[in-house]
Amino acid sequence: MSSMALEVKNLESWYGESHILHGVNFAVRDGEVVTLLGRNGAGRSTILKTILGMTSRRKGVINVFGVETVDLPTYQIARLGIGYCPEERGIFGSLDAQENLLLPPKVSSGGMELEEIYEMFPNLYERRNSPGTRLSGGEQQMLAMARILRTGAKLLLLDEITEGLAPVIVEKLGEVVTKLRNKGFTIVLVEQNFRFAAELADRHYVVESGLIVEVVERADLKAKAEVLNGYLGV
Amino acid sequence: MKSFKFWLFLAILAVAIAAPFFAYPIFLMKILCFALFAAAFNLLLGYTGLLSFGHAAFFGGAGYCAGYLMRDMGVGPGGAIILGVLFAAALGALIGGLAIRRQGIYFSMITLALAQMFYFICLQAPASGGEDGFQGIPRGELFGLIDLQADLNLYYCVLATVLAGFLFISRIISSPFGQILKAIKENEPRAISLGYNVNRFKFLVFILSAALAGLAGAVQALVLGFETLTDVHWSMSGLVILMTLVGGVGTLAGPFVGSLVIVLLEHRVGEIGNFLAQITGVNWFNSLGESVTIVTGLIFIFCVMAFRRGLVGIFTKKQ
Amino acid sequence: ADPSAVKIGFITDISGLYSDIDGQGGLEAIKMAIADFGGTVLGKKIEVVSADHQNKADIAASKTREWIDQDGVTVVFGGTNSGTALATSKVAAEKKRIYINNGAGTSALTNEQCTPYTIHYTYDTVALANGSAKGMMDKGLKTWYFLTADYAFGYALEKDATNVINASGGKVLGTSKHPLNASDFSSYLLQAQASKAQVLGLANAGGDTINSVKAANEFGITKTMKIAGLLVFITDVHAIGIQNAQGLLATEAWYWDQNDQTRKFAKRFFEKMKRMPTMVQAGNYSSTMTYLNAVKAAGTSDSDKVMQQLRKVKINDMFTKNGYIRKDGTMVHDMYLFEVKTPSEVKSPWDYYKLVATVPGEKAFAPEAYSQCGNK
Amino acid sequence: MEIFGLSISALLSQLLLGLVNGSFYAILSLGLAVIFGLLNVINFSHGAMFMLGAIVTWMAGQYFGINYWVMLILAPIVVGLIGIVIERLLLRHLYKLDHLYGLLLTFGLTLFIEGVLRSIYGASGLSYSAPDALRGATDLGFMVLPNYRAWVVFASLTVCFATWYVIEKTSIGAYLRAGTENPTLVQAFGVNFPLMTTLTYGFGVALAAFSGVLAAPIIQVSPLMGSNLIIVVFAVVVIGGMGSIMGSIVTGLGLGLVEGLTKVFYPEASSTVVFAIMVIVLLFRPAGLFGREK
Amino acid sequence: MSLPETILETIGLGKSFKGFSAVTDVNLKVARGAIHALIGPNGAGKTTCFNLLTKFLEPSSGQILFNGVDITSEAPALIARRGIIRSFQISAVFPHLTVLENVRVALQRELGTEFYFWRSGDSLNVLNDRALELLHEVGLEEFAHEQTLNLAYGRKRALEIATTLAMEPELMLLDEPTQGMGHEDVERVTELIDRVAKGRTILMVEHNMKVVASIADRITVLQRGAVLAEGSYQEVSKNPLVVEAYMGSHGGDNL
Ligand SMILES: Nc1ncnc2c1ncn2[C@@H]1O[C@H](COP(=O)(O)OP(=O)(O)OP(=O)(O)O)[C@@H](O)[C@H]1O
Ligand SMILES: Nc1ncnc2c1ncn2[C@@H]1O[C@H](COP(=O)(O)OP(=O)(O)OP(=O)(O)O)[C@@H](O)[C@H]1O
Ligand SMILES: [Mg+2]
Ligand SMILES: [Mg+2]
Repeated sequence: MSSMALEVKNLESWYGESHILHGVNFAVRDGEVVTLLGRNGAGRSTILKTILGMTSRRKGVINVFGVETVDLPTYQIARLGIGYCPEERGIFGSLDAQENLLLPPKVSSGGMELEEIYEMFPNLYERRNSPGTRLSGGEQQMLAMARILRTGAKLLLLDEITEGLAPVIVEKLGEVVTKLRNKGFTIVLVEQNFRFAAELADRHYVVESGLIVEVVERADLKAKAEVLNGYLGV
Repeated sequence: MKSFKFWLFLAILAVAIAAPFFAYPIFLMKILCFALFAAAFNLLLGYTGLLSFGHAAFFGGAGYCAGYLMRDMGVGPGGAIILGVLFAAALGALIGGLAIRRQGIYFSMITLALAQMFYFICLQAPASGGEDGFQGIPRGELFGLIDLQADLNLYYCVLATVLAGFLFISRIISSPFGQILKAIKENEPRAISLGYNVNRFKFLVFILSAALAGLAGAVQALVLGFETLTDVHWSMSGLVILMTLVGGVGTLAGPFVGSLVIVLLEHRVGEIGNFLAQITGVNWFNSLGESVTIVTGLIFIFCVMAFRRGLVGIFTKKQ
Repeated sequence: ADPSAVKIGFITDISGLYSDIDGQGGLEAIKMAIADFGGTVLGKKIEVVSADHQNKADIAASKTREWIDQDGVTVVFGGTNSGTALATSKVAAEKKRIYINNGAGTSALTNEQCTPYTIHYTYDTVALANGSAKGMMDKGLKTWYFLTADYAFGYALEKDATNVINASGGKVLGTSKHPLNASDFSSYLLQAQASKAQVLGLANAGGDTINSVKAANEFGITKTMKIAGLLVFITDVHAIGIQNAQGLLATEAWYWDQNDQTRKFAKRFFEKMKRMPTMVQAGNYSSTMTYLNAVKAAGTSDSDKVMQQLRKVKINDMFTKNGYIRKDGTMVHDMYLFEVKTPSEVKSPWDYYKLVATVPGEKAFAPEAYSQCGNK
Repeated sequence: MEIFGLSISALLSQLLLGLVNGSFYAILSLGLAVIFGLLNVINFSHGAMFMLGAIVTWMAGQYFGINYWVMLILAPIVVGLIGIVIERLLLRHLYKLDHLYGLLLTFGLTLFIEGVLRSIYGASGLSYSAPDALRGATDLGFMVLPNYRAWVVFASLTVCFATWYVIEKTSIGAYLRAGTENPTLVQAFGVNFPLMTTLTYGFGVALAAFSGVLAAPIIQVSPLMGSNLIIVVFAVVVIGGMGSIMGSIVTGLGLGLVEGLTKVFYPEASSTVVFAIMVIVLLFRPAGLFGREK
Repeated sequence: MSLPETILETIGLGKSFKGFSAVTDVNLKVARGAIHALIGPNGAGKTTCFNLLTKFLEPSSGQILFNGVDITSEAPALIARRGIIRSFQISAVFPHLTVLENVRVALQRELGTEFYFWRSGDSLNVLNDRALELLHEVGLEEFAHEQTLNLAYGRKRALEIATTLAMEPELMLLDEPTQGMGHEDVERVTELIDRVAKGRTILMVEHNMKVVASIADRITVLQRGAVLAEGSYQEVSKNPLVVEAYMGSHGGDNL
């Protein structure tokens, strides 16, 4: 089965007056893992936010599991089966860690169980009764990732999930993503950590100034190393 | 651009100097006092990010204090105003000293609470005259030189005072001190980590703002010849917020425009209503005079919904 | 100004707390008086301007100033709220224009802050307190407990009433001071009840009076004590509702159902305003008439001459019999102590009062001898 | 036996009265706390909504002959609907801005609503009496307690605790609390937050209206009846901790008691005691008695 | 008088939150002039340590000595004025000031005119050159007059470092200075830190092992609030405990 999970055509987006995306095109098939790479400020996070309708204005075509979503409100888009892990983490201080974890409503069946998640992130189990924002930076990052695994969302938009995490945890996250991928999740990953991304993704998109300027298939990685280096300085 | 502002300022000044020959001096003086009051308030809200809901205490408090000194202690208007300002500053130190330790809405609520306590003190104190108001404040002579009985003399003295207040505020805003205030408004923990004791800054600016509000109040008491509970009631604190909001928060000209609009409205709503009825033919406008609160409420709603940058904001372009 | 023209300024609370007592109704009363007078005086049309002072003294004062200077207003009628009244009175005196107040309580208008041009027409706190206290004492109710609003107005009422009570052998057993605009009176009422006094004197006004009466009923205090409202308007009784208000004693200067004259006026007023006039609105009518008559008699609207004339006449109209204006500006007239009827006694809407006692003007108002007013 | 010159029975009765008032504060401040805690709006028009509750009740009785008991349910619904309209048309657009704007908008609304009703019904008030079933009083031995007051305590406490349960113990409550901090993110999880905020505002306002109905028989029903109360209720919410549900309930009751005692021992201070307590509490517990520090 | 060899020392430093102890008995010695890295798994207590050192949190136990002086009981602003300046883990800038003004706020303190509300704002222009110099160092020169709000995340971090540098700190505490930056930026900032470290001392928390390996003179590894190991990168990275708890199989070198 290889229908489209996400299809983005000529996507434009604005924050207030500033025009950030200028016509982004890309598509992700069911079960694929793709990354969005680019410099700071290139607009990668904005792509994810725009898909969910979280910028002030947008234009173009966004198909999520075959449903056209440009005119839908955020919550309805999310209910199509999207799990979003924002770059600023978005942990709720008025809820404790466990409440944070249980917060996102289930959007379909097949989400992970609480025990499974705690097993994956033992730190969270230990701190489950602390107010969310009292967790350490890295713990908050784990929590943000963990809470969308429960919901049964099949399309995950992950923004810089390795940021600020200890190398051991990054390694573990790599395993998690691999596992999710094997389970059939579709994942769009925004990453700075190229090494991390390279091992996981089927395809890489390079974003610059609100446009996709390069597509690199997994197989072509070696061949295009030079090009990538030019864009990213790897 | 700068020279444009300068010419604009001169033009306004010229209008202000000529105004008493065309309009009521007392009415104009009231606008000036409220403008200074709103500017003092804006120093806190617009430039430091502190919403005080108790500024009426300084305005009215200084008015009562100066009035008492002039009527019952025989102090001249100059001295009484200075002492009134000092009183407001001291009250500001007291209220500010307690309030600045808390942030955001808690700050607003503490100022409201303390000002409310001050209101009840004014209400109950025999010296204030309660509901009768503190009446019969004599105008006297300014430093034994200028006879303030004449409205025109008084007007120019008030204009000079208010102008000085305005210039002082604009200096504070652009001063090194003002720069730190902006930084505190933007990100307080960062300002602390850069070694600034933010509470001291807030304390100082609170006192400055209270003192300037006091100056406005004391001058107003002199102008009107009485001081009443209206000036210390919380609705006065609400009114000064409205003036600032209508004019434009965080702008220099905003408070002036705002006070002009609000004072005009308070005094002229009936006439405005009749005028509207005449030009539109809608009879309902004639009854506007009975409904100042309705109109004020609508303006509030309108400003908040459509006009958040205030009247001044509409005419100045976005950067 | 042209001394033959008459232009009336009317400034009162039109949109606030006291607007029912005076407000639009007050303006209507003045207009009725002008119409009844014939609409012209000394061959000129009589005009009225009005404004809402929103209970702010500065607005009252500056409006008045402007009217006198710009519009050539010859007389200013002022309404409720003492602060605005005193401020307006000062401005009027400074400009040598007559100021007639209906509705402010403060006796300072004709006492320490009197002016040669100020007339206090309907009532003042002294008359109210005296009226209540005298009336009750005469009925043999001698021990009192006061519920007093904690500011100058409340103190003044309580003090004046206490003087009368002490002078005629009564006793004040206690006082509870309550904050202005309180919503709950039950704890004061329990204290009052415990004092075992015969009369509960309410030295407060408006919402405070209404809330205290409502609570007094709930706690059954009306069964053991008589409640005397020192300042109660018929609109307050209306707001309390007859069920709760019955038995309440109220001092008023005027009531619509006193005689044919009052009923006639009230009926015409009711047709226009859909409610019965208060004593203040009646006062507005009467004082306007009195003023216009004085202008006519003096043949000029010059303030000094009109004042002279005003001090000469006896006032006999729907408002009072044999009233007169004293040198200090007090209009001396009878005050009445009413008791609110029981629901079964009420025959028609607004039929609230039965007369308990009449306190002659000389006894109700403060003796001129004690006044600190300079122009007595 | 006497304590501070007051007999035990007098003291007990004063405490009981304090509790009655406290339950009023509790339910009023609860509505404010719900709206602030969940929508981050300082609802200045709460007093006006309280007043609307009472006036709607009066109107229904006057024009349609609908009785008190029906209005106890109907008035909150009517006023809640008004609240929903206000939220949809106006408040909605202000959530992203500073608290200040919500406060100012509702302040303006208060002036407007009060002004309109005053121009229709006047300022002196409308008469409304308790339903027959609740007239009369019960002798408790140390005092005579009017039945209506007992009913007020019962009704408001029941509503208070039901509200507390929903917000603190159910998942709807969790969405609301999370939405306060970051509404866009909560929507990104698939929660229809706009609808929830609308309903929450409607509910908070309905609570105010409910207390208005409760108050109608015992205090002056007039367009301005809410404005005197609102400042004190604000103080209650702040002392309890802005947005803390339990805090506003407990503080409401507690302050009723303290205020009651002040009325006995030092009545001059009874109007200021709440504010004094507020200042002291905030100095020692910056987020209020039950608030969470941010 | 020569200054002591150890610029910062903690003795038995501890902090617990409602029974949970985030930091226990940490004895840290930071040598003058060194770049000292504090690493450890997430939640080990690194940020908490920083918070204790700058008094954003009150220590539950222990002492902090700066240049031999006990500063345990001093207020945050005073500590900053002693020369201990920190950056935040989560970006901290003044969003509505321009980039230049951001730096100037930090530079302003040395003028000593911060309370002069009567002095003209032009008196601050003397700081512009120095501010631009600092912005140049972090590559933000061209954004000098931009509103800080409009900068991308990585650039805000760079600005924060510039601001911190402006304080001429004797001891600089950097909490994950390269977090969220692209590769070029990481390299530039690493270089920058190395450069500015001359003549001052740096204590930094960093998860990027490449950065740590290239510039840190000494490393302390925290785990569960306590010191697990200490030494040079070579020593620490070979320590099996550290590998297990923190570095993982790639030796932390995941870039
Ligand atoms: N809320 C906002 N308002 C206005 N402009 C914004 C906002 N958020 C981001 N921008 C601007 O949009 C552009 C793209 O930002 P985006 O966050 O998508 O970048 P990014 O590729 O994710 O980079 P980073 O590595 O910094 O996260 C930047 O120039 C940024 O300044
Ligand atoms: N104010 C607080 N209240 C309760 N617990 C806290 C508080 N601050 C920190 N903690 C807990 O203390 C532990 C240490 O936190 P800290 O922020 O110091 O970790 P860290 O070493 O900086 O981790 P990271 O690398 O993930 O940022 C964490 O488990 C955190 O949950
Ligand atoms: Mg990003
Ligand atoms: Mg950390």
